[in-house]
Amino acid sequence: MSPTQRQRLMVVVLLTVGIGIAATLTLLAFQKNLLYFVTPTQIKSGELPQQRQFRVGGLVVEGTVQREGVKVQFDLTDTANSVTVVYSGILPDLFREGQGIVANGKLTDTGVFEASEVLAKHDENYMPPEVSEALETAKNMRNKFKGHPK
Amino acid sequence: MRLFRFFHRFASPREFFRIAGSMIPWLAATTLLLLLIGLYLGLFVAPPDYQQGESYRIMFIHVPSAWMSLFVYMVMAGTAAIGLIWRIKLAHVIAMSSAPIGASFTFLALVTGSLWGKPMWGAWWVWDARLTSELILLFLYLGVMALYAAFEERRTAQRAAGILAIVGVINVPIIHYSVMWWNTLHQGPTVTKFDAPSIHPSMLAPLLIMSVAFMLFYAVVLLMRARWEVLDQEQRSNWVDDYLEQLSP
Amino acid sequence: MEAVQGARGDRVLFSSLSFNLSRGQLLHITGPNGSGKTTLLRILCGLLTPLEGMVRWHGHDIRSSASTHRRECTYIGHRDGLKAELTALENLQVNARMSGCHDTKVINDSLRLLGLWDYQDLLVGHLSAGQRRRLALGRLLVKRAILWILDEPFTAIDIDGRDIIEAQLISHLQGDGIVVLTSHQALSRPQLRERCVTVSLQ
Amino acid sequence: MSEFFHMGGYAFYVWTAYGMAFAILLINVVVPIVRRQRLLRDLRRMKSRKTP
Amino acid sequence: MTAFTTIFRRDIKLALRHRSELINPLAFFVIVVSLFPLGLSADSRTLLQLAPAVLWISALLATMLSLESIFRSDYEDGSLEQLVLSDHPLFLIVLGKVTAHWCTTGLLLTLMSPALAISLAFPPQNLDILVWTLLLGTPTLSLIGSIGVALTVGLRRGGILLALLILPLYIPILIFGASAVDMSIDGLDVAGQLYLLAALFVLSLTLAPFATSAALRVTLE
Repeated sequence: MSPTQRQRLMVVVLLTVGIGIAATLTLLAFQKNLLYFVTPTQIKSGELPQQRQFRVGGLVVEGTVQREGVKVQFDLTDTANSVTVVYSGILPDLFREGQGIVANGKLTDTGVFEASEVLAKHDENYMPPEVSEALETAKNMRNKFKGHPK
Repeated sequence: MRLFRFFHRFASPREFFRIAGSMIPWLAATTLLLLLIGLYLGLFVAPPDYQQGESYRIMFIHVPSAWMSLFVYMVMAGTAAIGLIWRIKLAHVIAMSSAPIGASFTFLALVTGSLWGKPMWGAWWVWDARLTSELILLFLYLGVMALYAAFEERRTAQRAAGILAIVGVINVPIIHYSVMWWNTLHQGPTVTKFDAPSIHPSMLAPLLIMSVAFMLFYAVVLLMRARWEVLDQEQRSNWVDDYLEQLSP
Repeated sequence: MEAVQGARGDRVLFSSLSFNLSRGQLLHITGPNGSGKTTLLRILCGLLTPLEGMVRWHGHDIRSSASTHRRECTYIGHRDGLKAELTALENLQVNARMSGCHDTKVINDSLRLLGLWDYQDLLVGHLSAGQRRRLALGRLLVKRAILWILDEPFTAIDIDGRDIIEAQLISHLQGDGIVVLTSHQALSRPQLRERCVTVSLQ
Repeated sequence: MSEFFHMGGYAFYVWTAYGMAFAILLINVVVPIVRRQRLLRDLRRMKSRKTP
Repeated sequence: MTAFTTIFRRDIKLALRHRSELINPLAFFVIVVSLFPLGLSADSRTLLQLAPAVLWISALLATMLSLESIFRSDYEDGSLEQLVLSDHPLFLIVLGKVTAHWCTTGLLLTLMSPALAISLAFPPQNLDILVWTLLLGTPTLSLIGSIGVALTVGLRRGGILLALLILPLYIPILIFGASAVDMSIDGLDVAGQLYLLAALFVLSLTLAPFATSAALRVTLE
C-alpha cells in the first residue's frame, strides 16, 4: 500500500468512526427524556418553580371559557389534569373550545396560570364546512348507534 | 448510456446554451398555463375551509414556496458538490444561479406564512420550529450569495460558495431538529393532534398544480440565469462571438 | 509541464505555454510586472490549478500525485512566511520540523551559512527585510527538496547574501536538483548561466 | 364579485400574500432579462474595441 | 502527528507572546455579561431567568470575534501557503490550529464562566452543568468557525461576512447549550442535551477539518 493510499484509508476509517460515535451519542440522547414540555399534570405536581416564565400546552376544556370584556378565563387540560388560565387581550381567531393552545406566562401563588400570550395551533385538516358538518353528523350517528349519545 | 451521452453533451457550455435556449419558451408557456389553472382552481373553485374560512387560500402559494425553498437548496448543494468533485463548470453555474431563486422562494414562504399566521395564530411571527428553521435557511442562502459576491475571481467564488452550500446542507437537518426540539420544550405533543393530515381533494388539486407550476418556474428562471452566466463565463470562446454576430448582423 | 493556460480575473495571462525540465537545470522566468510570473510559479507548486493543461512531476499530474510533489518541492513566495513574534531560531525550527527535519545540527549550520547565527534569538519582527528574506530561504536548506521554486529570491538582499544564495543554487544544481526562479536581475555566476533555460512572458 | 375580493374578511392577508408572490416571481423573471441586455451590450462593446 | 503538535505548540507560543489578543476575547466576555445587569435590572430573579442565555450568547460572540486569529495572520505573512504546501495532511495542521485557538479562547472562557455566572445570581450547585455545556460547546464553535474563516480569509473585509456565514450554523449549539443550563436550574435531567452537544462536537471534529482544508485550498488560489 502506498503512503497516499494508507493515508486515504486512515481518513475513511476516522470519518466512519467519528460519524458512528456521533450517531451513537444522538441515539443515547433520544433515549433520555428529551421532550420536556409543561403539561397541567406537571404544574399540579409542583415540579415547576414559581415566578419563572414558561409555556404550558393543552386543550381548552369545553364549557369553561368565561369572557369579561378583554379578560378571558378558561381551563386547560392534558386529559389527566387541568389548570386554570387567565388572560387579558385579543384571542386568535382559531381559539375555541376543544382546541389545542399554548399559553406563555407565569404561575401565581394561587395556582392560576397568568398568561401574557395565547397562541392557537391549527390542526392539519383542510376541508370545506359542508364536509366538516357531514363528518360531524356521521360521528354523532355512529355514537348514537353504539349507544353513546353525545 | 444514451442518457449519459445526453448529459455529457448538455454539460458542454455551448450545447447547454443552445439546448436551454430552445427549452425556455416551452417551459415558460407550460408554467404560465399551470399557474393560471392553479390560481383559478385555488381562488374560485376551491371552497372555504371549515375552520379558517377564506384565509387558508394563502396555502396555495405558501406551501409550494416552502417546498421549493428546500428543494432548491438541495439542488444547489448537489450541483456544487458535483462541480467541486468532477470540476464541471456548468454544475457550479447551476448551483450559483439557484441561490437567489431559492432565497426568494424562502422569503416568499416566510412572508406568506406571516400573513397567514397573523389571523390564524394571532401573531405575525412566532418562534415556532418550522418558521425558525425557514428563517435560518434564508440566512444560509444569503450567506452563499454574499460569499459568492465577495470574490472577484469567479472560479474561486463558485468553489468557496459551493463549499459553504455543502456545509449548510449537513446543517439543515441539524438546525431543523434542534429548533423543533427546542420548541417542543414548551409545548407538548398532546397539543398537536397526530392524526394523518387530511385535505379535501378540491383543495389538494390546486395545491399540487401550484407546486408543479412553481417547480417549472424555478426551472425556467434557472435556465435563464444560467444561460447568461455561461455566456459571460465563456466570453473568450469562439462560439460566443458567433452567437453575438448572429444576433446583430 | 504542458500547454498550461493561466489567468487572473477574466484576463488570460499566458496560454499554451509548455516546457520540460530535467535534473540539474535552472529555469529563469522573466517578464514585465503583471505578466504572470508569480501565477506561473503558483501553478508549478500546486497552489493554483491551471485553467487548462496540467503540470506533470515524474510524469504524473501533480493534482493526482500531490503528496509526492509536495514532498519534493519547496516554494518560497514573495511573502516570507515567517512569524514576527517568534525568534529567527524558532521560525527555522518550526519550518524544519514541518519538513521532517529534526536535526539541530542542520538548523545551526543553516543559520551560520545564512549569516544569521548572531541574530538567532532576535524576534523576526526586529530583523531587517534582507535578513528576513535570508531566513525564509533557510527553508531550502532544512528541507532539501529536489525542486526549488523561488519567487524573486534576491529582493532586499545585499551582495554578500546574493553570493551565498547563488552558491547554494549551484551546489543544488550540481547535486541534480532543479530550480525555477523569477528575478529581474540577470544571474551573475557562469555556473548558473550555463545550466539556465529562460522563459519570458509578455 | 365584491364578496370574492372581500375574502371573508381576510382580504388584506390573502391579497397581500398573492401580491407579494406575484412581485417576487416577477422580479425573478426580470432580473435575468436585465442581465441579458447588460451582458450583450458589454460583450459587444468589448468585441468592437478589440476588432478595429 | 508531528504536524499537529508542531503547529499546536507554535500557535500557543504565538498567543502567549501576543498577550492582548489572548486577553481581548476574555475582556469582551466579561464586559458583555456585565452589561446585562446594568441594562436590565439588578433584580436577581430577572437575572436568573436570563443568565443561561446571556452566558451562552456572550461566550458565542466572544469566540466568534476571535475566530479570525486562526488564519488571518498566517495568511498575511505567507505562512498559510507554506502550510498548505507542506507534505503533511492539511486537516491535521488545521486541527492543530483549531485546538490551539480553543485552548486560548474557549477553554479560558469556560474557566471564567463560573465567576460571571455567580454575579448573575446563578445557583452554585448548577455551575457544573454550565461548565460542562461550555466545555462541549466551545470547541464545536471553534471547529465550525474555522470553516468560515478559511472561506473568508482571502477577503479584505471578511469580518461581517464571517458573522453572516457562521451564526446560522451556531444556532443548534446555542439551543442545546443554553437550554441545558436553563433546565438544570429547574432541576430537570439534562443528560440528553449533553449527549447531543457531545454528538455535535464529535461530528464537527470529524468533518470540519476536512471542510476547512478544502476551503483553504480554494481561497488561497
